[in-house]
Formats: sequence, C-alpha cells, structure tokens
Amino acid sequence: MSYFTPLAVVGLALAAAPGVWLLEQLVAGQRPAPGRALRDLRIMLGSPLQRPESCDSALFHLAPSLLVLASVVALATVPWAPGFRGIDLQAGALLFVAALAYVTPAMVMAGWGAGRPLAVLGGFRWVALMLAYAMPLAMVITSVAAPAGSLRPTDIVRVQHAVPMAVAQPLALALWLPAVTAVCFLPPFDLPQAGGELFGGVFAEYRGLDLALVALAQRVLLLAVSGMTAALFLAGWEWPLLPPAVWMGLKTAAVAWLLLWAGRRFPRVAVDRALSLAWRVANPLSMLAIVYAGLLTLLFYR
Amino acid sequence: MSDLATAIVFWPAVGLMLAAAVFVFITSSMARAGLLLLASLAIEGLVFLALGSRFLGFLQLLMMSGEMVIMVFFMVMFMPDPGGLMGMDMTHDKRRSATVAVAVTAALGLVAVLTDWPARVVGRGAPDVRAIGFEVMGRSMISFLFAGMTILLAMVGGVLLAKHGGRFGLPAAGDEQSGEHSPPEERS
Amino acid sequence: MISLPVVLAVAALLFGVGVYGVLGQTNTIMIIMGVELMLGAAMLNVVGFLRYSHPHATSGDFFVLVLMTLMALEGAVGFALVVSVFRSRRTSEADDLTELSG
Amino acid sequence: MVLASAARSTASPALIVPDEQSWLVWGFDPASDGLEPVLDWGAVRGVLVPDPMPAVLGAPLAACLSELAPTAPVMHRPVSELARSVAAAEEDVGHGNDRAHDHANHRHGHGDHGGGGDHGDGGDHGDGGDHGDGGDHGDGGDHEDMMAITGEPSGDGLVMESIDVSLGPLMSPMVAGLVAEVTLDGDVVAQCTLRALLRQPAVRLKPGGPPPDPLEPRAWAAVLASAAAAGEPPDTAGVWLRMVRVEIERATSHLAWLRSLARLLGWGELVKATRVAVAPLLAAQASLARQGGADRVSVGAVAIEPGDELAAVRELELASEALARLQRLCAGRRLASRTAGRGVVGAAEARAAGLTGPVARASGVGGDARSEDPLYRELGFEPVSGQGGDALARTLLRVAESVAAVELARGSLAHAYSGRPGRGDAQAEWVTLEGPRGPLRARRVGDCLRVDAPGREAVLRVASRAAVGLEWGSALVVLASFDLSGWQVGP
Repeated sequence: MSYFTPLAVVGLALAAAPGVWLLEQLVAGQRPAPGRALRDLRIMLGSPLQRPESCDSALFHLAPSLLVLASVVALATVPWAPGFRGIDLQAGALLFVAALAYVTPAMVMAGWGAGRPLAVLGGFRWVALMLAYAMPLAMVITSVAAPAGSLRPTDIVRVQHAVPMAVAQPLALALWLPAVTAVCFLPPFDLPQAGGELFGGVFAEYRGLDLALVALAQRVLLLAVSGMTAALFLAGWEWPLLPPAVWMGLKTAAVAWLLLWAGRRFPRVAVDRALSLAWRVANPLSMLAIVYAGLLTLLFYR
Repeated sequence: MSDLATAIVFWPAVGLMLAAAVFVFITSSMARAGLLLLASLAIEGLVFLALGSRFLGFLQLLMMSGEMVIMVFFMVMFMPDPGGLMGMDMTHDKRRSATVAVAVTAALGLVAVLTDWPARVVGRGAPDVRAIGFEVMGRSMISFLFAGMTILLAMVGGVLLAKHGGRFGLPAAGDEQSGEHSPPEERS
Repeated sequence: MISLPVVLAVAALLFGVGVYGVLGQTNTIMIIMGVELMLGAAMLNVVGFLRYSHPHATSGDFFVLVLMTLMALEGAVGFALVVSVFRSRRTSEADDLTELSG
Repeated sequence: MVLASAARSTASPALIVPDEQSWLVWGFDPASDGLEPVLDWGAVRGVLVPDPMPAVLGAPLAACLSELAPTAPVMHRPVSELARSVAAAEEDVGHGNDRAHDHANHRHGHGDHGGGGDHGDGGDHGDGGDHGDGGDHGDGGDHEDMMAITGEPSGDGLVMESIDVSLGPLMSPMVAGLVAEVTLDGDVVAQCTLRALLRQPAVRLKPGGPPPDPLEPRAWAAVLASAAAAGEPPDTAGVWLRMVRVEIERATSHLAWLRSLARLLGWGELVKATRVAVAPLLAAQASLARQGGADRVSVGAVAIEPGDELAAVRELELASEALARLQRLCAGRRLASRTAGRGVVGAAEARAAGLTGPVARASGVGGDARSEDPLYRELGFEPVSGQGGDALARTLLRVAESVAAVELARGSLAHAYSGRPGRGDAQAEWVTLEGPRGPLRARRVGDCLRVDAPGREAVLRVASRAAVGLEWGSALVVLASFDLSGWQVGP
C-alpha cells in the first residue's frame, strides 16, 4: 500500500468529469461551451432531490453513491505512470473487475428504488447483460495477466515493453472493448437507461445531487476503463520519446474517444441480441482467448 | 497490514456483516433481503482482506456481486410480494428455528473458544497470486478439474431445468410465421 | 489483536444466522439465502485456519476457491429448480412442495 | 411527442412539440438549432408549450407539466412564434428561473396529479390510488391477480409479474395524441392496445378562421392543399409546383419519421444523416412557399431572399446526394440488427386487415394512388414496393420512397419552369391522393375540406398485434416502424 495516494485518485476522478465532457462534445461534433456546462451544473446541483413514489427511497438514494464508490475504486487500480498510481496491489486487476461488478447492484438498487416499471425493467436488463459479460471480462483479465505472470497492473504494463497486448492478443481486446463499453453503460450498450426506449430507465427519477453523482460516476467509469485498456493492451506508459505520463494520457484519451465514437456509430443493441452474442459468441471465444494466452505464455513469455 | 489497521477494518466489518446477515431474515422486502445478503457476503470479503487474504477478498467481492444480484431479481420476479408491503408472513417455526440456531451457534462458539488452537499471529505477506496459480495448476490440478467438471455439469443441468424455448420469440431465419409467440407445441 | 478463536466465533455466529434462515423461512429462495450464509461462514472458517496455521500454504486458498464455486453452484442449481417448480406450480413456497414427503 | 432540448446539455428548457413530422413541415427543424429530445426528465429546466393545444390533451399536458417541471417555468407560445421562443427560453434559463411564469393565463393547474390520468413515461403516477395505500411500488398494480395469472406465457413459459405501462399521449416516443397501453410480462410485451385520441376536423380552406391547431397532421399540408386545388381552374405551372411540394413533403415526412426512429435506436450517426438530408428539403420547401398557395406550409419558415426561385433546384440536388448516402447507411447491417425479422406483417395479413400506404407496400400488397395519376405517369412514376413486411422492410421502403420523391420533385420542377401543360379536370366528388402515411380521400364541402384516410384504424390494430411477444425495446421499434399517428381521420 506504499503507493496509496487517495488524494491523487480523488483529484483524477474529479478531473474526469470535465475531461470526458470535452471528449463527448468533440465526438458529437459540437463546439465545447464550458460556460453553459457550468451553468447547467449549477442548476442541476441547485435543484432539490427527488423523492420517488416507491417503497424504497433508501436504496434509491444509496445507489448513486455506490456507483461513485465503485467507479473511484476502479479508477484507483489504474497504473498511470511508474510512480503515480492509486492502489498498486498484487491482485489489482482482479480488484478492478471486482469494482466494476458493483455497478450492477447499484443499477438494481436505482431501478428498484425508483419504483417505476421501466426503471425496474432497466435494472433487469442490466443484470442480464452484466451476467453475460462477467465471464468475458474476467477471462480477458486472466489472459492478459498470464504473460506477465501477475495480476498486478504495473507488471502487465512492463511485460508489454516489446509487444503491446493489443498486438499479441487481438481477440482479447475485441472481447474486452464491448464488455467495458457495457460496464460504462455507454451507447450502444446503454440498455439500463436507454434514451428512447426506457426514457432514462433506472436514472429517470434522479434529480439534483443524485443526478450529478450518476453523471460523475459514468465519466469516472469511462476514464477508469479507458485507462485500464491503455494499460492492459496498449502498453501503458511503455513507449519511447515522450514522458510516460504523456503516453498514458494520450492512449487513455484515444481509447475513450474510440468508445464514445463507437457509441454514435451504432444503434443501441437489442437486449436479446446482446445476450445471445454474449452467451453464444463472447463466452466461448473468451475460453479460446485463455487457451491462446496460455500457449502464448508458454512459447514466448517464459 | 499493521495490527491496528487490521483491527480497524476487522471489527466494524464483522459487525456490519453480522448485522446485515440478521436483517436478511428480518426485513419483509425481498429486494432488500437480497441486497443485504450481498452486503453481508461482500463485507465478508473485507474481513478476508483484513485477515490478509487479498486475492480471496477481491474474488469474494467479485463473485458475490453477480450472484446476489441475480438473487434479487429472482426475488423481484417470482415473489408474490417483493416489496414486502402486504405484511405476508414468509416464516414458519420461528421459535423452534431460533432455538436450533442459537444452540448451533453456542456449540460452534464453544468449540471455537475452548479448543486449544495453535496460537500463531496472523501471517504477514499473503501467498502470492502466482503461488495460488501454481497450486491450482499443480498439486490441486485433479480437484480443480473435478470442480470444473462439476460446474460444467451444474451449468448444463441448470440450463436444461430452466430452458423452455427462447424468451423473446425471435423468428428463426426464414421463418415467416413467428413474429410473436413461439408456437404452442414448443411451450407445453 | 485478532486471534483465531475470535474469527471462528464470528463464523459460528454467521453460521447460526444461516441456520435460522434455513429453518425459519418458507420460501425456497430465502432458504437458498440461508445456505449461502452458512457456506460463507464455512469460508470464513477456512480463511481463519489458513491465516493462523499455515499462512504461506496455498492449498487453503484453493479450498476457499472451491467453496466459492460451491456457493455459485448451489445458487445456480437452486434457481434452476425454482424456475422449473415455478413453471409447473406457480409458487416458490417450499411448504407447498410436499409431493415427495409421502 | 418529443421534448426538445439543447443538445448534450444537462439542464435546459424543454419544448413540448408534436411529432417531428409536424415540426419539419412547419419549416423549422429543431435539430438544426441543436435541440434534441430530452431523454432524461430530470434535466428539464423550463417548458415551452405550443398554444393552443387540442382540448383533449389538456389533462395529460397538465399532468405532464406538474410532474416534469414543478420548479421550471412554463411558457405558452403561439405556434408561429415557437422557433423564436426556443432561443428566448434558452436565454431565460441562463438568467435564472425568476422570470418564470409568464403567460400564466394559460397555465394548467400544477397540483392536480390525480386527475391527469397517465402521462407518458410509465403511467404509474397518474392513477393516484395505487400510491395512496402504500401498497404499490410501481411494477405491479394488482397483487390480488398475481397468484392467478392466466395470461399468455412468454416464449420460455415463465410468467412473471405483469406490469402495466401506459405510453403517451405526451412525453414518449409515440407521436402526440397516441396512447399505447402495454401489459408487460417481465420484459416481454404480453398485450398492447393503441388508441388515437385526436380527430381530424374539416380543414378550412379560406383564411380568417381560428388559428391552426398545432398538433394537426401538418405533414399533409401540401397534400391537402393539392386536394383543395383539384376543383379549381387549371393552372399550368401551379399544378406542377404543387406536385413538387407534395413530393418534398413526402420525403420530409419520411425523413422526420426516420429521425425519430434513429433517436429511438440511440443511433447518433443516422440522426445526423437525416438532419443533413432534411435541411435542403426544408430550404427548397421554403423557397417554393413564395410561389403562392397554401401558405400554411411556411409558418415559422426560414426567410427567403426574393428572386431565388432556382434555389429549390440546387437544394433538391443536395437533398438527392444526402439521400443517397442515407440509403447506403440504412442498407447496412446496423439497421437490420435492430429491425430485421421484427414485427412481421405478412402479405395475407396486410390484405385481410386492409392496410394501405407504405405499410402495406412494405408487405408487398396495396397500390399507390399516384400510379393512377397521368402527371405522375408522365414523370415515369413507378410505385416502390417492398417485401418481407418486417420493420426493416418498412424502413427501407420509406427511404426508397424519399429518394423517389426527391427525383419526382426534381422532374416536376423542371416541367413547371419549362411550361409543360398540367392537368385541371378532376371534378370528381372525392379526390384520392397519396399522403405520406397512406392514401387520403378529400372532398370539398362548402369552403371546407373533409378528409378520410382509409386504413388508419387498421394500422393501429396491426401494429398492436405485431408488438406482442417482443422484448420491450424491440416492441417500441416495431410500433415506431408503422409511422403511427395520433389522429383518427374520418369524415
């Protein structure tokens, strides 16, 4: 725990909001208007919390905090630079997946707590989707950890000194990207809130601070996921010429941009299709990815 | 972790874990019961962490989240009164089961306290994740394989038990008819 | 300072709560919850023994892994049963399922 | 019914508008000003309501406002000023909420939650009794029924708690005035009933009547104007120009529909592509509006420079290019992944139900009223016909029809300026024209125009049938694919 730097992580989490917002504007092809965004934020924070007309407002108001907690813990496990990281643990990559797993109960709590049929439906969709993608996520983590012989993210970055995992294990990357997009509930996997279909779904009832927390959590999640993708697949800081942190920042931004861009390019996946893809394609392929990772490790990384 | 840090994590975690476990069977809301069980078992993961087993702690956190959330949804979808608002009684033999539970706890607790356990301090430095990997792939390979086969069997069995045609009734390719329900003979 | 008996006593308490749930609840899913708690207590026991007797042995971790798998299995099979029972009986109350009790 | 808001803004004024078809035919494209539908009610900080709204929507509107914006200012604006009002409302919000309740005379009671009936996004708030007893948490009104569910099981035979959801008539992906009552079995639609609340009045042909209803199916304005002109003395260029406008209107209506589908699908790229294709059509329509007749089209329109007649030719060319790109986009697998095989209406069913218009043509039945018209035949008109009858077929058919419509418009615009003789007979009692949603039969009674649209009820029936058994999201896509209207049209 010698590297634990809670302040740095919290600062990074807060910086995620404007950073990702800027990217969103750029991807949508709009000129960023920070003044307007600040005004919106002020109005949002100024408005009172909603009391859902349901039986369970405790769960309802707890959910955004759980979401923020999960996303910040996930962010803390990302190795940013050789000397700058939040929690550098032996099982850090596992902690990352474990933190992401807590987005699910948060969604269920939000959907159930809101007490609206469509919100409950949003939670239901989310559970089905995350269940289907839990295994690919864990398997991919394992297959990128295998060459490094360690679940410590910094070790995984170092082992990519010569060849980034994206090149060595393209299949793992292909499984990883949709799964993490889904975890961030970004389009085209924004099933639990699903703009046109569920009208906000699990988040439809949130107002004021709750809404701000949800918005923050989603952006922190995106940052965490992009950072982890850069670290696990794009060799993190391990490229020459530029300073390590700059490389990491550039790669993270590129991944985030890719995820946001894909969200605009594809229609929202249908729930049934997403599920059948996950169970029939992604899960068997993730087994294959692990076998491949094992062979790769035996042949080249020993 | 220092002793102090361990204690700071351990005691509140134990308290919360037990409280959540007890409330699972007190609350009348099924959804809350499921989430409380999740809380209890997730906090057990923190207890593992406090005891120095990081890998197991994180794994516990990871596994429980998925499993318990499924449970919550089973609750919500299959229970007559998931919100617990109708005051339906879901218990029986309350007194007898409480007696048995207290007796079991007392017996186990006595064994725990009275036995002369080897008095060793909590180990610093957990076993390496790598070591666990070697264990699983080395000495315990056979049992691991066995566990794996069991999981596979259970998965297939579970799917067979629960399977009943597709839920969404999507037509097969080239199937002109079934835009809506799957045909009745599939359903029976 | 946390000693092994403390951990074991905590596990005993957790186990007791699980026993109460299994015996006192009528609903199948609630019973499954009780079983999960009992298994959780067993895991805590194993972790305790592991940490206090052979802190560097990896086979203990492996036991816990198997227990976790068992929990998942128990949940999965339990749910599958609930689904198939629900489909034929429209209930998930264990007390209504007396067919096998003769 | 869409709520418009500034794009990507988290807190912004909303605009309660009718369906996008109406907007676009008014000549004002909210999307071009960065106004997108609000998908998250929490973000709404002010509401702009067109004035007047049809009386039948008064109660839903009140309920909608009371829930949506208890703290937000509500502004009512005449239809003709809406375009400008949107910008003003943005400013208002910028200066804080104090200038709130202007136009208070039109404000509906904010307090009457109970009376409002259902208001769209869930329908579980309006029927107050449910919450009163503390017994309802939203996803199951009737616990008594729970133990004895006898409804149709979904595909896997698992009957879950049934959930009643009511969509519309405001604040939903449904168009204004349309109510969908859906019973969900878990996440699968077990039952669906569609009702159209509004009734088309006779259209007054002479100016000076009451102001036009903002929710009128204005997508038909040019079509109706064309019908109205049927009995009038022949006017060579006028006939061709009317045809141009009818075809532009058809393409605009189809594209506006496509855009709302794209929004439902959460597909940013398609939304943008339709916006690009719609802009030149609007510009062409606006420049033609100066050529006389049917000024109803140009309410809130873009200002046109005088002497800019040929602008329409250029704009139509642009539209044609944009549509070609759009067609390629829709032909890909991305659209098919959401629509193919869903909501199939077979040819036999379409014929039996009496479907008309694009919906019927997508199933491979039904004709096109335009193929009877000698002028269309002169332009080489061929009715577009689809096959498969699923949501994808309906979508592709409308895209193909928009492409054809722009080509027809270009052809007849050329005829108009070359002085080709037009038609001017048609003294028949009923005139049949092909509207964007299907054939319209119009008849003059005094200085009013009575309109009848055969097949309008049939499409509601068929759509509700097609949605049953599908997962919620797919069911909504299928419903949308029928291009429903909140208007029951009848003489």
